[in-house]
This record gives sequence, structure tokens and C-alpha cells, in this order.
Amino acid sequence: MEIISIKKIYNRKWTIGNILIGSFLFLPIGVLFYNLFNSKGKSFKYLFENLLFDYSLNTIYLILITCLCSLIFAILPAWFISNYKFKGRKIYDVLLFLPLSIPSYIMAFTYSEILSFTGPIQTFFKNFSPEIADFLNKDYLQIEVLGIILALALYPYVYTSSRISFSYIGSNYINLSKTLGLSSIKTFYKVIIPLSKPAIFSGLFLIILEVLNEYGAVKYFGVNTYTTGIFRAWFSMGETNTAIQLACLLLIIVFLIFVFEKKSNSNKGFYYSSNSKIQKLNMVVKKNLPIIHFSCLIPFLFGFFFPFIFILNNSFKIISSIEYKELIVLLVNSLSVSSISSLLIVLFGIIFIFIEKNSKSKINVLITQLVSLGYAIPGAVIGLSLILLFTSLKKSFFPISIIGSIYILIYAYIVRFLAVGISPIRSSVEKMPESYNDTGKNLGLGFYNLLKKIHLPINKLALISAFIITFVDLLKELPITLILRPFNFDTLATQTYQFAIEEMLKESSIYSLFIITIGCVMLLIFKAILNKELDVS
Amino acid sequence: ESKNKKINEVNLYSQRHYNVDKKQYENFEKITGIKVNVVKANADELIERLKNEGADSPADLFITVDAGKLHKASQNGLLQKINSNKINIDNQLKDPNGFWVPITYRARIIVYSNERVKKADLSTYSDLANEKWKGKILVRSSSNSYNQALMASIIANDGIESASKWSKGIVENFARNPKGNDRDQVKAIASGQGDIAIVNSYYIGLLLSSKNDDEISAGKAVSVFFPNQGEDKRGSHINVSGIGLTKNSPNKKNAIKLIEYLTSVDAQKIYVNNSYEYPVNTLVEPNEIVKEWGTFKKDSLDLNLLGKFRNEAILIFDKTGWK
Amino acid sequence: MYLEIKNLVKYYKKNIPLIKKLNFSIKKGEIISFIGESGSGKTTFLKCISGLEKINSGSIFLNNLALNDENIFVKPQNRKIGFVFQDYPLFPHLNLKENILFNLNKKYLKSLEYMLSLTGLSKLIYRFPHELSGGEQQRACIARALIREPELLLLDEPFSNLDSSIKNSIKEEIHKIIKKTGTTTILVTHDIKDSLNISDRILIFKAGVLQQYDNPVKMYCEPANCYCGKILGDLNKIKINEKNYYLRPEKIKISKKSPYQVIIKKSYFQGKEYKILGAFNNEPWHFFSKDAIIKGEKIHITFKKEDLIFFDSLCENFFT
Amino acid sequence: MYLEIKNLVKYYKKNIPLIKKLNFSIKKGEIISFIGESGSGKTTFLKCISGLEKINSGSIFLNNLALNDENIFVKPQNRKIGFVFQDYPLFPHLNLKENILFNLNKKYLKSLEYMLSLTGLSKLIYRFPHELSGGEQQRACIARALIREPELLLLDEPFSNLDSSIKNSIKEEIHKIIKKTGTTTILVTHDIKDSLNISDRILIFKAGVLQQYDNPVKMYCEPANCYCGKILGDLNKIKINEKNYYLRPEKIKISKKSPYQVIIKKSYFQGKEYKILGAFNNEPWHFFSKDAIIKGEKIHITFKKEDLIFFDSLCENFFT
Ligand SMILES: Nc1ncnc2c1ncn2[C@@H]1O[C@H](COP(=O)(O)OP(=O)(O)OP(=O)(O)O)[C@@H](O)[C@H]1O
Ligand SMILES: Nc1ncnc2c1ncn2[C@@H]1O[C@H](COP(=O)(O)OP(=O)(O)OP(=O)(O)O)[C@@H](O)[C@H]1O
Ligand SMILES: [Mg+2]
Ligand SMILES: [Mg+2]
Repeated sequence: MEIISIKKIYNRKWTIGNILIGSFLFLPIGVLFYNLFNSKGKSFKYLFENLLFDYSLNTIYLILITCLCSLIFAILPAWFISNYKFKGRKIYDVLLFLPLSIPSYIMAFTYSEILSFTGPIQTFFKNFSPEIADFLNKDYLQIEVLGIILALALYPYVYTSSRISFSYIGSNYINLSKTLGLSSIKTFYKVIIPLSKPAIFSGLFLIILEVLNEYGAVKYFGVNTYTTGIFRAWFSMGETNTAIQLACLLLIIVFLIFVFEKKSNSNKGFYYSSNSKIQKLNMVVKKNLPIIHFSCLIPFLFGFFFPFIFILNNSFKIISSIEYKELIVLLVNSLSVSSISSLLIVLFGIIFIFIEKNSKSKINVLITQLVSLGYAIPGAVIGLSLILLFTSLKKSFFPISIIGSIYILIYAYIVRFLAVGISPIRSSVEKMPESYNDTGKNLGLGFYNLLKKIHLPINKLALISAFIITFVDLLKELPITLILRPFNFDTLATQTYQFAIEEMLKESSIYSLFIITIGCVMLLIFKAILNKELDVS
Repeated sequence: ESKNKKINEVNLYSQRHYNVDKKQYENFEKITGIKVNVVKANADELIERLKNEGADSPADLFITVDAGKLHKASQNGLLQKINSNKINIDNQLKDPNGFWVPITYRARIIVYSNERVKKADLSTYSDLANEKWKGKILVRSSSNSYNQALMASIIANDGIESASKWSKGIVENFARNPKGNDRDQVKAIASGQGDIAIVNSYYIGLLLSSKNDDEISAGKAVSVFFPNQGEDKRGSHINVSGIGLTKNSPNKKNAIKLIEYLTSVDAQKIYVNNSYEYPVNTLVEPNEIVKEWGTFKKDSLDLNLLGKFRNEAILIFDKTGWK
Repeated sequence: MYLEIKNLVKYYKKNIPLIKKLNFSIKKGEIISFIGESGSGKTTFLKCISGLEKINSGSIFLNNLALNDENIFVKPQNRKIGFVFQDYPLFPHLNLKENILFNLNKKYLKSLEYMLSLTGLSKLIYRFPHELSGGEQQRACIARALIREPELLLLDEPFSNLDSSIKNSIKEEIHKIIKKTGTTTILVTHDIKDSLNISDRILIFKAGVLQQYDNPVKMYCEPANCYCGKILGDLNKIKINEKNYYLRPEKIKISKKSPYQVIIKKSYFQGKEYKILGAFNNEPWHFFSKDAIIKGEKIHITFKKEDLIFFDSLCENFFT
Repeated sequence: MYLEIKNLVKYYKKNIPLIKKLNFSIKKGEIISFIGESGSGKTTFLKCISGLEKINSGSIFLNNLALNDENIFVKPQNRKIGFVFQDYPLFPHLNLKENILFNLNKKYLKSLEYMLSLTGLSKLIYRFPHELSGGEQQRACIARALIREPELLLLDEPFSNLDSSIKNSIKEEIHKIIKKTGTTTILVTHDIKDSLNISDRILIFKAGVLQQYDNPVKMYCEPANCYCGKILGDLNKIKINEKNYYLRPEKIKISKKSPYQVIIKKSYFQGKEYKILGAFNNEPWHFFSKDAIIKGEKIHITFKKEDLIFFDSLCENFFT
């Protein structure tokens, strides 16, 4: 009997390891909940009664606008590019991806500048046609405008997911609907859209989280969202506990939405992807070409090209006053922190997914889900919870300098962005047949070799994708860095933001330009990988 | 701690992140050889961090752009009194309790459209609640600390009730919902969306010294008005950027040296000419652009009260619908 | 004629015609099997008939109305043709009933009950596709096609994705359903055994050309060329007077003595009998025997002259 | 005995045993077919033997060494067992040669050439899996297993994913390869026709219990129970003296006159002959005829008493 019990522990060593790492990463979230039950925020009731309803309505309205516009910007081009053969198709496919490299707050500041009374558009018309200038002279700091701008920055999430889904659905279902008497348009909304719903939602979900986490742009536009409420409680009223309570409430709501959506999909068992091959492209009828180009160009031009040109132009204007030494320091800071954190995230991702896949215990699935929750928490709140965590631990465990050290910053990054890195790894591993594992074992591989010789090489592309996606996200990261960074530590993002928030858009432009350029390069690599995967499978 | 002493340095938690600050620190290092380390973040985040770090905090100095936050820090026991006789500043601006030292100050002023508003119609902050300004007033949102400080000063001077009334009046006179920053309010006047804005003084200086012609013309489209100037009035609302010495400062000597430097004539000149704020050192004159607006009477309120009445200010904002 | 295909030509890449001048016709109520190798263009042909692909030349008439010729192209949604596809039977987001009623004209609603009982699906109507077995999904597809009372039913390899254990019963059932409704049907397959029992006529298609189009028995006994003959069953080759003749295995009898000697290579047990592989003049020969025969043994066989099949030189392989 | 399975019990959920007390053994060099329905636990059984699953009780001996019993569990990587999986997984990031040599002990390297020529893959060694056909992938998996000279080879439905057109030739080839290397093999399938020709012995598995384990001929002629009998071919039921007897179709002869009369339901053309479906005392009966018989006709048949198969009451269905 003794032998068996030792064996049992031995057999569970992976699960036990997983629980340890999982709880390490879950700690900050745990701290939040601990404080939630451990305290009473005085202002919670006040906020709840006076502002929260208003803030929530604003939030929902903003999310709705952003999602709706994202859908418009993303779905049509994704559909055309997945299904039709036309000149420029491949280039569009790449270009439509690029807005992801522009941080949403930069997009918002840039557009408010472009549209403002002193911006290039109105100035132009003031000289040439005062009537048009008068017509354009409007207050653009509106929630609707903000929604559109955020959509321009975020629509690529939906574009990617629906693009993949559309090309997997294939012509099969389309042919089927035709023979059942459906016209093309009817086919689109009665068959294609319902079938792509899970994929589209997964993209929308990311957008929702980003909007919830948005602070800079929202504040500038005078739109009070739920996150504003959290910050109001925390900063203006000085009620940390209330802030935590609000954050937890948000977390729970997000989690419920997520679970609900997952459930409703699993009931219907969407299995088309395994069932059909990549479809062949259709030729385009000439008269439809303008529509296709229009729908592909608009999101790219407004989501990337115009802001990019504006920022580029600003950079040229201040090119003489750039301090290159400082720029290099910022560059090194940004690149090193982002790449180290992304590497660690990928590493943790591999561990979680590999153990989840190889152990039969359901605990491991739960762990992965719990540590993925971090993405739903606003970055500043994660920063706060880490400060709480380490100040209460430090006396017994850590040296003083641990807070405000690069380690904590990276730790916080990992906690928040793990979910971003895990999801491409998971989807790749899930596509892998069960029998690879069994074959490996049968051919004499142990646990480590299984990972090294089979899982890692086969999922190589997914690992690179995971790295790139988190890297680009981290490059743009702001709130966590602001709160937790060490002395004299600036990144491209913080520097951009500091100037932008002080209404010095020009001075900020060179830093945003670097963020965008690096992001673009990475995204181009990512796109190349994605296309490769689409073609092979 | 011993390690910190070996290296000749001073650690700052600062809310200020202008280029001019960097210049100051570099100068300071050149003069004294003391290295200045900075963490820049929101004042409340920094206070949170100081609170949690407690005795182990590496920070020596805490810099904010709002006296209210300095008050909050000292209320939380995070600051210690500053003793130095080398600090030469305007007495009216000093912290009565001696916990912090101002390094610049500015007024929250009224700007008005040259075309549509007559200067003679303007008088006080309270007057802005008058019906005659219906649909004409521009101001940023209530989550901004400048507005919170202004409201706190009104509460401190006139009491909660009249502050509420005032707020309600202002809200009814809004030209649009509060949004954007101070510069945007000026631009909105230039573009005709409203006639009067409440802004910080130095933003006008920044606009007028801009490299963008349109910003300059926006700045020129408005004039500056200092409210509450009459004999019987209390003066325009001002606020300071200030610096506090942390309770457990590990490099106290260096920290005091930095405070002394920042209030010195040389440093004050740099502030004045780069950020268009008013100097706290009586020996220094404001920048030319700022000087043109003339001198004005400052509200003599104890600036710590701005922190004390902050929560009340927020409640009034919420109640009266100032978003 | 009910369905008429005239000079149908179809290619995806110019100069590489997949279907070269196809001509044939179907009578009302007939079940036709369309047999060809993988990649020979069977699915393409069905797509042409249903309008999912345009033909390059020729014409298609259904019930004396042109569906597609030089000037006319009737859109797929306007042709009354039911199409059951190879590998993607049902919409995953709809349950069985919703799938069957998908975009259905109200006038057909009344026959839902009958269709469900015919296909034996009455009890499953609220299940989603992933909760149905392969055969049930298959039947649902057929119900969905038949409820629209199509003038023509196209079945594209309806059995290829089925487990062999349920394949037979499904085959039976589908045949029964089609016969009961009297629907004119084209069944595409690459497996002749699937279609031998079911179809009224079989069309063998190879290299873009119709090879033979006849009823199963005629086809087995009088194949148009060697290719058709071999598709329907083993053929043993024998040279007589410098000419190649062919013989079906079941026509060969084992006898005590005869001029023909075979060396046994292997006996395959097949339940009711053994299938024997032997070598006759170095040609592999198949025939049947009640008992196993030991490897290496030499035995004598006989056959009747009239059972020999002869192809003239044009028919030694297949038509091109 | 080479492989011995004793009292093997395996369940995933407690109280629902998938395999209940399985006992059987294999001699060295034998090829065994393991036949069972889908979901009956065939793959699970192979996983137990190879060590990918632990057994819940009982024991497995290979070559007189215990692989798994109450105290011992030899890890899969330490058993010398080759396993070819259902969906023949070649690693997509390795080419064919690298796949075969994957994690291979150097001492086996010398037989690479032989293995490649045996499986006919010599020319394809630098291709990647997606550049290989299904059959080639299948053979590569077998080569990968055989080159390690396994003491036991497990084949999990190696033919189920193959196109029926190439299935037969693959089946032949694999049989040849296994026989040539003399490898002891368990072949899992749910299709008895696949295994009738290939295997030395057949094991029929149903409801967690071994139903019959014997050579193919014995099995066909003397099935242990009705279930086994029906799996191997049609059985016609006849009641004599209140007892149920069964009869294989090929034992039935059509005659001019006899006490037994059948009403014809349908004739299926099968090439060499017709399979006739008739009704005898309301039981569906199958038998063969050279010619088609018209539906509704009444004909007489005879059979020999000694061909009747009788199951006692325990064997009327299957063992549980
Ligand atoms: N849309 C298309 N564009 C170009 N080539 C095509 C297209 N559709 C099919 N083909 C090619 O035409 C040939 C015939 O395809 P088709 O699907 O008609 O064959 P099939 O006889 O149905 O084969 P299977 O038995 O495998 O289903 C194939 O070589 C295929 O690659
Ligand atoms: N790891 C597992 N955990 C729980 N149940 C399992 C597991 N693996 C298989 N099963 C279940 O055990 C049963 C037998 O599965 P198994 O794969 O052994 O069947 P099989 O006979 O190989 O079927 P098939 O012919 O479809 O391959 C199935 O009901 C299956 O769902
Ligand atoms: Mg096909
Ligand atoms: Mg199996």
C-alpha cells in the first residue's frame, strides 16, 4: 500500500508543480479577492447609488459602439479576402492587420488632434473653403467618435478571428445553401455569420476587455466608464477597498460573460473546422470590385495610414530636437522588458498547456482558466494588488527594493498578459491529434523528451505567434508600467503617454513612431506565420 | 540602506514629468554631483506606494502639482518637516505646517473670447454661475484635480452650500459636456463652441509660444482675466507644484539640497521660461508672455485646505452633475 | 427524356478539359449511378447540373427546359434540384428539424411528418448534428433534399464517410426512400459494389469520357471495354490464337483433367467459399473453390468458350 | 505462450468496466484479429498492452515477463511493443526517414534499407507526411514500428481511414510485410472481412467479454453463439420442433419441389450471381441464385440437415 501512495504522489508531481506555479501567478488576483472579503469600502455604497449606473450605461454604450464598428470594419474585408480572388488581396490581408500596432490611447489623441480646430483638416479648409471649415467645426470629443476611434484601433482582433473562421468554413456550406435556394446575401447572414459566431465572439471578447481597460483616451474624451469609477474611488476618494470591490465585480461579470458564451457554443458543437478543407477562391464580378476595395481600404486608411502619416509628419517636424541617446535607452528598455516578459509568458504557457494536455486531472484545466483571468483586470488594479501583496510579504520574505524593481514589473506583466500568450498555444496544441503523444510514448519517449521532441517542434509556429502577440501588447502597455516601474525607468509607451497627456503630441510622436514600427514588423512576421498555417492545414 | 548612502543620490517620486524637470535635475547633478533618480506616476499611485512601502521606502522626496495631494501625504504621515534657512520664497505660499515647499504656482483663471465677450462683464468665479453665461462656459471634467482644487477652495471660502449652488449654476451654463484638457477649452473658444473657459494660466503661455500657427492664433483669440480682484474680493484661486520630504528619507541631506536648489533663483528662472508658471522665489520675475497679463491678487487660503475639502468637492460635482 | 446532357464540356484550366463532350439522358424516375475514379470530375459534373459551376459548352435540359446552354444560365437557387453533398451534411448551428426546414417554402411543410417517418428521424428532431450518428446525418440530408420535392436528386458519394458496418443498411434505406418517392436520382460513387444493387443504369466515366452507360447485368456480362470489365469484377486473361480473351472467375470450374493447368499461389477464405489465386501462363488468375487448395499445387480447370469475353483493339483499355 | 492476458479488467469510470476479465494468449509469430464494435474498447485494450493505460486488475505477460500486474508496471517506453495507431500519426515536422528513425536505438539502424524496401518507401524518404498518400503514411508507420524489432506489433484499425480503392492492396502488403518479418501481431478492426484472410486466429469481443477465439474457418462453420455467427455472414433462421436452427445462405439449394417454400422479395445483382432475399415463415432469408427471380414468385428450396447450426439457449445472443 505504501508503494502505491508514494507512486500516487509521484504520478501527480506534474499536477502539484502546476498548482504551485498556478498559485504563484494567481496570487495578485487572490489578493484582490482577499481584500474584497476583508474590508468594507465606505464609498462603495455612495458610488453604487450615485454614479455606477451612469458609468455602466456609458461603458455598455461605448462597448456597443466599438463592437459594432469593429464588426463593420472587420467582417466585410475578412469575408472578401477569404473568399474572392482580386488584385491586392494578399496585401490587404497584411495591411488590415497593422492598426494593432498603434496603442488605442495614441490613436485617440492623434485623432482628436487631427480633427481639432487647430488640426490639419480644419486648417486646410479654413484657407480654401470657409463654409466647409465652418461645417467641420464641431465638437469631436464625443462618445460615438471615441467608439469609432477605438474600433479603428481594435478591429484587427475580429478581423483575424473571423478571417480564419471564414476560410475554414469553406465553400461547402455556401454551395449547400445555394442549392437550398438562398441568395448570396441571405447565405451570408443566415449561414456564414451564425457559423462564425464563436470565432467572431472570441475577437469581440478581446475588444471588450481592451475597452474596459481603457483609461487615457476615455478620460480625455470625458466619457466616464466603469474603469473611471474604479479610478475615481481609488484616486479621487482615496478608497483602495472600494476600488478593489469594483474591480472584482467587473472581473466576475467578465468571467460570467465568458463562461456563458463558451457554454452556449459547446452545446451546439461547432465542428466545421475539422470537417472541411480550405476552400477555393471565387472570381469577382467586375461591378463588385469597388465595394471590395472600398471596404478593405477604409479600415486600413483610417486605422493605420492616416494616423501613421500624421505621427510620421510630427516626428519630422521635431527631428532636430530628438535626443537620440535617450531614445536608445527607451528603446532598449521597451524591447528588453517586453521580450523577457513575452518569453516567460510563452514558457509558462507551454507548461500550463502541456500539463493540462497530458494529465487527466481536471484541476489543471481549472488552473489554466484561473490564471487567464488576469487579462480581465485593469492594469492599474493589478499594479495595486501587487503593491498590496508585496508590502505585506516583504518584511518576512523580500528585501525592500523588490517593489519598484524590474522583477515585479515583469511579474505583473505575466499575470496580466498570460492569457494573451496562452490562447495561440492552446489552439495549436488542441489541433494536435491525441495519438502524437501516444506514439511518442510508444516509441520510447519520457515526459521531457515528449515535450522537447514532439510538442515544441510541432507547435513551433504557435509559440512564435504567442511571443509576438504578447510582445506587441506589452510594447503598448501603460498602466502597469506607470505604477510599478523602477527609478529612472521609462519605456516608449510611458514616454509617449507623458507627452501626449500634457498636450505635447508632437514631442510624443517619435516614441509612438517607434512603438508602431516595431509592432508592424512583428505583426508582419506573425501574419506570415498565420498564412503558412492556414495554407498547410 | 547602507548601500543607498554610499552612492551620492536622491530618490524622487514625482508627478511632474515635463522636460523642464529633467533639465533641472541634470543641472543639479552638475552642480552638486548628486544623482537624481525619478519614478514618475500619478500622485495618488505614488502616495499608495509610499504608504505601502512604509519605513522601507527608498523615496526621499515627493513632488506633486497639487497642494491637496501634499496635504493628503502629510495627513497619511508620509512626510516630515523641512528645516532649511536657505529657502527663499513668498511667505503667502508657504505651508503653515512646514511639511512641504512650493516650487512653482499658477492661477486658475478665466479666458474669454475677444470677439464675443466684453471684459467688463467678467468679475468673479461666482459670477460665472449667472444665467447670462448660459451655454457659454467651457471647462474640463470633474475628475481633473485642478477643478477639484478650485471647488475645494470655494468650499473652504464660502461653505458647502454656496459651493453647491455655484456648481449647479456652472453646470447649467455649460457650452458642452466637460471633456478634453485645458488647451482644448481655449481651442473651443477659438472655434466658437463657447465663450468663456476656466483654465490654468500657463496653458495660455504654452499656446502662445507654440510652433503651430493655429495654436498661436487660438491663443490670441482669447484674453486672460484674473477673477476676484476687487478690493473686497479674496483674489484668484492659485495652486502650487510642491515638494515634500518623506518621513523616512534615506538621503535627507541630499533631498534638502535639491529643495534648496529648486527654489533658487537659477532654477526658478528655468521653470518660468519653460513652463510659463509663476515663480515662488520673490527674486524672480515671470516670463515675458506671462508678465503682459499683469499682476494679480492671489487667494490667501491655506493651500492644505484644498486637500481637506477634496472629498466634499467630489460629492458636490457628482450631486450637481458636473461630469 | 427527362434530363438531357448534350455535348457538355467543363474545364477549370483552359486546355485541360475535365469533362469532354458528355452526352446522355435519364428517364423520369430512374436511378443512375455515376462511377469514376477519385478526381475524375464526378463532383464537378454534379455541380454543373445543380448550377454551382457554369459549363463551358454544351447544354443541360431538365424536363425540356434549358438550365444551362450558350445563352441561358439558371441560378442554382432557382433550379429545383436536390443536392446531398459528399462531406458536410448539416448546419452545425441548427437542430435536425431546423436543418430540414431551412429556407423551406411553406407549401412543403405538410409533408414534414411523412418525410421524418420515411427516414426514421421522427424522434430525433431536436438533436443537433453532433448528437447524431453518421447514418442519421446522412438520412437527414436526404430528407432535407426530398422534402422540397426536387425534380432531380443528386447524391455525391453518400456512403463514403460511413462506417462499413452501417453502410449496408443505410444503402438499403436510401434506396427504399428514393424508390418510394419516385425521385429521379443521380448517385455518384467510386465504388461499383455500392451501386450494382441500387441503380437502374450505371454510367462509367473515365478520362473525361463516358465509357459505358447501361443496366448493371448487361454491363457485367458485356463490358464495353476492358476498363469497364475490370471495374465490375476480376477478369482473368487468356491468350488464344494470339488474341487476348477474358474470363470471369465464376465461369471457371475445377476439373480432374483438362488442357489448362494453374499453379496455386494462395487461398483466401471468404466464408461461403475460398477465392483462389493461381498463375496461368504467368498471368494471375482468380477463381472460386469450395475448399482451400494448398500453395504450389497444380490443378486443372475448364471453362466454356461462350463465356470468353473479347475486346477489339480499340477496347483493350478505355476510351479517350 | 508468448503473450498472456489473465483476468484483465479495465474501466475508465468505476463500476462501468469496459473490459471484464479478459483471458487469452497468443503464440509466437501468430497474427490475431481483435474484432469488436465501435466503442467496445478495442483501442483501450491495445493501450493497456502497450502501457499507455494502466489496467485495473489482472496481468499481462509478454515472453514470460510480467508487464503489468498488481505490483509491476513497466512504462510504455520500456516495453518492446510496436503500436500503429488508428489515424497513423507521422510527426509533421519530420520527413519520412526522420520519422522512421525517431528516437531509434543505433543498433537497429542497419535494417533501415531492408525495411524501406520491404515497405516500398525507398524513394520517398525525404518527403514530409503531407506529401505522402494515405497508404504510404500507413506503411511508414508500420516501418517505424517494425524497424525496432518489436516483440509484439499492435495495429489499430490500419485500414479504416483508407479509400476503399486502395484498401485491398494495402491490406495485402501489410500482411506480406508482417509475415515476412515473422512479427507477432494483434490487428484490431471492427470489420471481419478485413481480417478473415489475414489472421491466424480471430478474437471476437463484445460487451467487455471474449465471445470466441479461434481460426477463421472454425469460426465461420462453428460459431460459438449467434452473435459470432452473424458477424461472419448472413444466417437464416428456421424453427424445427420448437427449436431455433440457423443456416448459411450458400447451403441452400433451389429445387423443383420440397417441403420448404420461400416467397421472393428481391434479387440483388452481385456480378457472379444474384443474392436473393425471400421470406420463409415470415423470417427474412438470404440465398444465392444464378439468375434473378421475379418478386412475389414462390420457389422451393432444400438443404442438408447436417448444415444446420444450433445454439443452446445460452448462446442465442452473445455472452455477457
Ligand atoms: N474550383 C476548382 N478549381 C480548380 N480545380 C478544381 C476545382 N474543383 C475541383 N478541381 C479539380 O478538378 C478535379 C476533379 O475534381 P472533383 O471534385 O470533381 O473530383 P471527384 O471525381 O469528385 O473526386 P472524388 O472522388 O475525390 O470526390 C480535381 O483534380 C480537382 O483538383
Ligand atoms: N481516456 C478515456 N477516458 C474515459 N473514457 C474513455 C477514454 N478513452 C476511451 N474512453 C471510452 O471508452 C470507450 C471505448 O473506447 P475505445 O477507443 O477503446 O473504443 P474502440 O473499440 O477503439 O472504438 P473505435 O472502433 O471507435 O475506435 C468509449 O466509449 C470511449 O468513449
Ligand atoms: Mg467528389
Ligand atoms: Mg479505436
